[in-house]
Amino acid sequence: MEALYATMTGALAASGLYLTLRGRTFPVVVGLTLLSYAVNLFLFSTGGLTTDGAAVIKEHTDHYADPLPQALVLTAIVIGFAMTAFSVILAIRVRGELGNDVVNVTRGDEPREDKS
Amino acid sequence: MIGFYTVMEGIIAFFLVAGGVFAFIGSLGLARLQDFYMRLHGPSKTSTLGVGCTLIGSMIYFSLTNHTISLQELLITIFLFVTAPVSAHMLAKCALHQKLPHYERTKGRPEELDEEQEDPDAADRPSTTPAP
Amino acid sequence: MSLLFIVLLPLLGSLVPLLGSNDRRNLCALITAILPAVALALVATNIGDVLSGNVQHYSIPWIPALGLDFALRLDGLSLMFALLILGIGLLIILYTRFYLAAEDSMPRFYAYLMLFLTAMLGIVMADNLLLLWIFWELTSLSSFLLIGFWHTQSDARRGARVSLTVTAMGGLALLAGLLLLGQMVGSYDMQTVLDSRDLIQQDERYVPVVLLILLGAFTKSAQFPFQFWLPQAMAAPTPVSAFLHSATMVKAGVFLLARLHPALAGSEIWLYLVGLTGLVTMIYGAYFALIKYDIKAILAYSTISHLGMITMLFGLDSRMATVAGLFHIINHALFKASLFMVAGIVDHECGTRDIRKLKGLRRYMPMTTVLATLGGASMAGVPLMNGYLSKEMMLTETLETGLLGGLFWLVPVLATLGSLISAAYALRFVRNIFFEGSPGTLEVTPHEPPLLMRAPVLLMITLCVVIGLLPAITVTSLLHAAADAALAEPVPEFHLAIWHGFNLPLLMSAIALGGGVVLYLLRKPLFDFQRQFTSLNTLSIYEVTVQGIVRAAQWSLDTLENGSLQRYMLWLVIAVLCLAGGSLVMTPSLQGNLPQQPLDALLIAGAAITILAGLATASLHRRRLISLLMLSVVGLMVSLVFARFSAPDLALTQLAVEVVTMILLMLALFFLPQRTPKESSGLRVVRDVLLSAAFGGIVASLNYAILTQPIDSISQFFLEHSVPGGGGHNVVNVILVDFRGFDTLGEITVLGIAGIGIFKLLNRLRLFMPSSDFEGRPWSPDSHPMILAIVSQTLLPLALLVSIFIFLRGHNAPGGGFIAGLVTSVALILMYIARGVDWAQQRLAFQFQPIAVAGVGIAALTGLGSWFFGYPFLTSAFGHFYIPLIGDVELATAMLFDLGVYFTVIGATLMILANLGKLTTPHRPSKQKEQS
Amino acid sequence: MMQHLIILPIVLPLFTGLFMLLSRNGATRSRRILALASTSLLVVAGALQVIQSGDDVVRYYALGDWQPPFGIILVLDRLSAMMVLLTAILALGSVIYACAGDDEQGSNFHGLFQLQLMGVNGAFLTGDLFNLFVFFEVLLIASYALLIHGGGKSRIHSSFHYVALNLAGSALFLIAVGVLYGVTGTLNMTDMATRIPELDASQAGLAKVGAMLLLVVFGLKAAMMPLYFWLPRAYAAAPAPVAALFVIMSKVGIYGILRIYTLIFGAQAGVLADIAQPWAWWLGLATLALGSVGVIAARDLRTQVAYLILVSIGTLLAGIGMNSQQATSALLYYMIHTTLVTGGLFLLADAIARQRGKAGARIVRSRSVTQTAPLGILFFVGAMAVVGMPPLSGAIGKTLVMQAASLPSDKAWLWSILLANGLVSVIALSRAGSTVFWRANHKEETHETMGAMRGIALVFLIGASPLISLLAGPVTEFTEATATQLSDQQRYIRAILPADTAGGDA
Amino acid sequence: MLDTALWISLALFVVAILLNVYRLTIGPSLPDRILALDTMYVNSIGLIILFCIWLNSKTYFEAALLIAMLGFISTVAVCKYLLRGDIIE
Amino acid sequence: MIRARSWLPIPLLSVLLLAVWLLLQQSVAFGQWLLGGFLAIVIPIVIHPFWEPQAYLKRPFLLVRYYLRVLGDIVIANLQVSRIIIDPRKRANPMFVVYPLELEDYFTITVLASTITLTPGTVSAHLRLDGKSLLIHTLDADDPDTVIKEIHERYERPLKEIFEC
Ligand code: NA
Ligand code: NA
Repeated sequence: MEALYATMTGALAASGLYLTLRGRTFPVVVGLTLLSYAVNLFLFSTGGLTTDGAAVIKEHTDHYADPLPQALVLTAIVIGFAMTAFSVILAIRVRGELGNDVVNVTRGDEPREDKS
Repeated sequence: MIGFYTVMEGIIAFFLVAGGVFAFIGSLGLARLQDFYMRLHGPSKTSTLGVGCTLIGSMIYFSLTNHTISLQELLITIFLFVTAPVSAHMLAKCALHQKLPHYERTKGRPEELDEEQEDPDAADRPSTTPAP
Repeated sequence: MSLLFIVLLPLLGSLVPLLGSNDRRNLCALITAILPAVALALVATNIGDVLSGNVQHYSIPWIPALGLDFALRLDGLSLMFALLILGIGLLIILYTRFYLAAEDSMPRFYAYLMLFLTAMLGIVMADNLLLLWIFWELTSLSSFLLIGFWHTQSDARRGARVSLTVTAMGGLALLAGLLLLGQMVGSYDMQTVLDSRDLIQQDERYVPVVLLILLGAFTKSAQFPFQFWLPQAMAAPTPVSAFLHSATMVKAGVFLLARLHPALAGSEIWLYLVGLTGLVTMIYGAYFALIKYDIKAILAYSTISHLGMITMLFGLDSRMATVAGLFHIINHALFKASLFMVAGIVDHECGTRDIRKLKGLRRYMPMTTVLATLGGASMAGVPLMNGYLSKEMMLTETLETGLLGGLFWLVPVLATLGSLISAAYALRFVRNIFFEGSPGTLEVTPHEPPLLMRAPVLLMITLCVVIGLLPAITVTSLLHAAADAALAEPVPEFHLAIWHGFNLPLLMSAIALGGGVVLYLLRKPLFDFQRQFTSLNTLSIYEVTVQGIVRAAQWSLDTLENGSLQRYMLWLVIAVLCLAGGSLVMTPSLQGNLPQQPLDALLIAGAAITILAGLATASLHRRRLISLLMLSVVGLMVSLVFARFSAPDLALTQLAVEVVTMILLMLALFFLPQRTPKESSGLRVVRDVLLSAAFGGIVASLNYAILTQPIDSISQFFLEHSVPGGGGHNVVNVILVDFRGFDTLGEITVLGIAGIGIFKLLNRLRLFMPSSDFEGRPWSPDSHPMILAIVSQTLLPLALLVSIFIFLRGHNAPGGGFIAGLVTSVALILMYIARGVDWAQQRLAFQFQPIAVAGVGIAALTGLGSWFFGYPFLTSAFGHFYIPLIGDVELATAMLFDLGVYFTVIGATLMILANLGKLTTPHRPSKQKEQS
Repeated sequence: MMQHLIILPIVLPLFTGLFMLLSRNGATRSRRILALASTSLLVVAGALQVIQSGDDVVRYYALGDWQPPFGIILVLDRLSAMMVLLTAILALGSVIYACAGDDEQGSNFHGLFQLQLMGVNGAFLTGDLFNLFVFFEVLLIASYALLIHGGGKSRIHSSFHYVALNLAGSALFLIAVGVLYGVTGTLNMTDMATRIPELDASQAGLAKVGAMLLLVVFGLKAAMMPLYFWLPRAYAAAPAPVAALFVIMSKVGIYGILRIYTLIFGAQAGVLADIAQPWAWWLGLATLALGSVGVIAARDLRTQVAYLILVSIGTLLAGIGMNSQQATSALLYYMIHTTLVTGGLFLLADAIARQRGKAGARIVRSRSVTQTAPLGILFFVGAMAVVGMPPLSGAIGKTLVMQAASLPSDKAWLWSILLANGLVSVIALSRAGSTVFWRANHKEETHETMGAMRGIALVFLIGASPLISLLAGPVTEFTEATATQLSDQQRYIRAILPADTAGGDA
Repeated sequence: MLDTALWISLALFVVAILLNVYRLTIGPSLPDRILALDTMYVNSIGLIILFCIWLNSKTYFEAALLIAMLGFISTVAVCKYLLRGDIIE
Repeated sequence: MIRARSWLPIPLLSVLLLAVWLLLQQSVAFGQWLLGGFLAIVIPIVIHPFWEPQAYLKRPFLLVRYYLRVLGDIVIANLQVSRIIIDPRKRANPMFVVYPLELEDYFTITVLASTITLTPGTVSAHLRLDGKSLLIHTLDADDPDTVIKEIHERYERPLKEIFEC
């Protein structure tokens, strides 16, 4: 099972990375989202994979999943969401400013004062 | 002598299996029916019912095992039965909007599916509207 | 203490001129002169002491870590230079008063000059190698400002930059050399270094040290092949040339040779490098001085030549040569500064520096003519002038040297040749300007400059004559003291006198003078010869080189940083593959001690769907909507995975976030192109697939390895203390709001900032709104389907109820503020979707930003509350309270914290989604009205 | 109150920021006063921390009263105190400058700025690896928002690069945290330091992967070669006060490397001891070399300053690579210098650009600046400082770093590259300065002056260079003690994890 | 008996989901794919419920509740996108 | 004097909320009644602005009957649809039917449309913009009039009774 889980994480990470290497903002954002899914799965699993051991304290059992990675992943999900949101809207803004959604800056685009 | 619990177990098992069967059939319909409008029928009714059955099974099961009436499933069912038609409705609207082709044996030609005169200029023409 | 003031007063002096105004020029000059004058007086008070053989020290610690003390010394060498610097400096101040035009800013000029003066004094008085370097670089900088004083002229700008570049290069080499030297000795203290000659010369680093230090000295003193900056620096105002480029700054290089002479000199490499460089420079400079037309250029090349001579003298392996070198420093400073001032006067009066136009000026400026003639005579080495004395000594020493072994005769011959050319150009300088012909071509009628402008020249020429006539009583003791400092061994006995009897040097002098006259008379063929060469000089090579470097740099950066995010990402991936992958390769085994858990069909199916959906998201990325649907499947599967492996909170969160993300991406898709055109080449795709696969492989391997490693985690603590310490049964929630509440505080801060940042992004956004979908179909006229609206409205109260339920139970069961917040937001967003922005906005009583911020604020204030009970930030408290009729109720501060989370989520999410949605609304023509 | 001093640099800007963000449309004036007051207080807090840390006691603050290694702790040692103070000083300069008008170019400037400070300070103070991640994200998201302040094409585009790369970086960070947690079972950095030496071979191998991933992450933040690409454009495009503050952000990466590879993977870490330093060395040298190329190639003052930052990063990394107390001390001094000076130069480039009309900060002939003298002097001083011309701090810093190179081969590499960089920088900045100030057309009668606030800010930051040269003695004394403290992991372990720890209850 | 029923039902749900994935992948139209996704959400609810029965724990009930409540919102959003482009207008 | 409308704006919703709350909590403890009651009052007040006026429930008992009928129909519907899906020999006869609405209130129309979707062989596809007709897709029917009539009899008329007249 562990091998399967790891394969899944790896496949998602690879897919995400492939997208982030694309030349348009939207696939990049989607890729980063996918990558963050992979990372969350990874981080989640660092405490081991436990079935039927939700870390809600009950009597008569001490079979619990490691709650710490879960808490970390929760934080990571929230942060990831915030970051995705920002990058998505930034992509829209890029389109608004440039008229397209190409990620690469073309030559001669030296930074200069833009005061609008 | 078949005990109460055995009967109940049978009932639960019935609902679970029925749920599974309905869910399967709904998805099967989705997979193999001829056009979109037909495919819409499976999930919107059958799958919903499938899950509904499962929920009933669960309701009985947890009511028995926890010795209190488990009614949360009811809530899930309500949500499901309220929302499923809306999804179906919206999807159907989409299909009509996209004028998806229908199975040739379909009777009736709603005006929604009439081929209108396409505006050739309307094709992917971004209109830029600067914000104030 | 007086040493400190000697250096410090001119530094203060650099501020003083700024007090004066450009209109009151006399006053400005006067107040500028006060402080250096005082400094000179201070030096003077020390003369007796120093001449009697004492070395004065002054030191305050500055940077012990660096071995750098602010340490000054005044020995003979310093004294000699300090007198020159301050003395000539004061004369320059006077001269400048009359030289600068009314539109030139006198305060600025004086400020730069004083800064330079300080730096120069610092060099000669530094008692610490690093301190010396500091002042050394300061001279480069201040000379940059002085040369560039007339910055509207391109010559001046270029000259300033060239000289800065060359001298800074030398300065950096010098730093390296001095650092090495200090490390060899173990101290940067000057005396220690000077006393460590054997230690230094036996060290294997001796050669690099000598090379580096000489590089510094040679660039500063314009030795071949670094001489080219000096003529270029003539674009400076003439007082600068007189001061920096004859008397002082260029002498810093030879000063350094003298200063470090006791420690470094005496080796073969020193002899050859210094001696030969000096010799070559001497001839080279003299030749070009002869053929130049610009009178300042003539003087500049002459300076190069004379500096070459001094350098050679410091290179030669006899003690007397050093004495001669020191003596010539004084002499050269005096006559060359005078001649520069004369050149300035001529330029000032005639408006040109072209020797071909300047003729017969003696009729208009007889007094200046006299001074110039005497100065020229000194430069030529005519007897009775001071220049003669040191040249004679030089010629004597060339006869003694072991330089060049069997070709030893070459040295005196070349030295004589140099003197010969020197005499020729001196003659040309004086005769062509003042005596030959009449100045018919000039546009102005020249006349004598003001008396006070001539006074400095007069004073210095007088000194030239006096020294020339009475060397023994004027300079011997000073020279002795200076030589004492510059020599490791005792100073040899020497007698400065005009007449040493008939000897070889006398003959050589005579040949030089006589030959000089002959050469001058026969100069025409030489000029014709020179004209064959195009004006390819070192300077243009320098310019071309610098421009080439700039262009090459720009090209290489434009190529490397081509603005391609894809490439930058690629580098990131490569870094990961190399660093992490490399380490992973080294890891002995991925398989840990833990056994694998069994597989079942459910898991296989789940994993297969997830993997397929992930790959589909990537491979179908050009059809964006489909890609998004696939992403959605991944999201759903991930939350099922969380549920499968005992993480209900995660499953809930992931589900809720998934929906919000979906809405967000759908919104974005509207504003972005609907499809991605095919752009990547096949090769690029293959490359990216391979890289991604490698990365995925690394992640998978790591994950597998981690999963099979046993872990000795701190988590047991949380499981044990969750109920007794945190008051909650849901350990994950207790970790979030209590054990690691600080993380959560940061996390909601991130969320709040994201909302605010997005609001900023949406501000003044220019929108691209497609008027039809990607297949060219116009949008449906039905903007708000009624059935959806009705159902959403029913769902809203239920969703609120559920969110409150989820919120309240969070501490003890899966749930909590974050999920509850998301549920509330999604329900509200559904209202926006179903009914439109206008409708929803009218009914929503609150603004989003304050809600989000207040949420973070509530959480933070909850944390702050514990301060008042003497506990650290975020210390939680909880208690069980019995309320009649209701029963036992648990209240925890953590719930208040969670409430903050709840509000933040609602505020931020709505800020993001609703604001984005709001954008278009005013701009969309509603087709609904047309149709209904 | 003194017990809460450690957390003050986080809490103070947090509350100030929140207060200012509560309403979108507050009075500019009161916001400015509040921002200035809060940032000044931060300077005071930083100074107090530096003083407190001077007794060489490593202090910690257990959040929620949960004792290490279980709860999150903040750690105050000399290094974190120094970084907090440095941040506060830089921030004060930036805020003063921003108050002259940049803050009104968009919404919510001051609030976001304060939250950015909170993130940076948190990153410097935290003693928990995951919490470090969280604070990284806080400072990043705030920096994203600040980067786009005022809008504009190039700003937006470079922002996207910056955001995308950093998101990828965050993903790597999480993987690294996961690996390290999975192997050591803890998140507290000091606790991790005690557990690393006890790992078996394959666990150590995994931990090394985590360490290397962290190096990539910090390298990305610090703009280490070849991960620096985002920096020049992003910094050059950022609004001036933001760019100035961003200078500290690249130092967060440097701090991270310094902290992680001295504490967790320090000398006590057995086979994992000092694993990052060789990489830091070579990549630092490469960064330094490439930064030099950029400095000379730059066509715009702001880009030039951005590359000068790259140069400083290269130098700092090389300093880390030398891995000695002397080198650490040297690089800390150099870091103080370069942070303040390059921050000041960003502001200066902006002040210059404002007076040159259309030419802006581009290094081309244009109309003359209105205030030649003050700007010229500031540029001269700033340029001197940054290229390493004595007697200013750059020269001292560089010399300290050069002196720290002990091996002959190290010396050869570092010295030649550093000195070549010095020369190139001199050429480049003299070109730039002479073009901007000297090769100018006549002044036009515009009354555009930089005003008192901007002037104060410029003098404050650029003037820091002469000040820290003058005070180089005490400053290097502090950095030397810091380096000593950093190299003593046992001190941290004793201070934070006294034998047999048990969590305290609330 | 219950176990067998549980497994049969689970298997049926899994097959159902696989069928959804099949439709999601082949399309052909966008509404088809959206419908498939929506059905997948619904089937997931069943899956979760069965899982709860298997574990004899209601820990994951809220997840099912959330899918029922929120899953359709995704569908609605995508449909709205197809119909109007702008989902919030 | 407090007007009933101001603190209990949507009484039926309040009842529903209280019931759902108790369902969620799986408890009928007094505290839950209290809390649920509180929420059942507060939430309607909060969301009142979002609540477009809906048809007033005239005859609640008919509603119960209606629900039971629909429940039964759902089961039958599913069996029918399942047969069509499973049995390859059974060929479907799909049809589009335009159903003329008598109902006017949107809430009631929504209920009707949902019912149609959940029940035998029909999916309500489109509520036309004028709100006067509903486009329905049936899976297996021969005659539009039969369909219209059945729907009218079975669902629309009861709904009209329950809510409108
Ligand atoms: Na929770
Ligand atoms: Na909109």
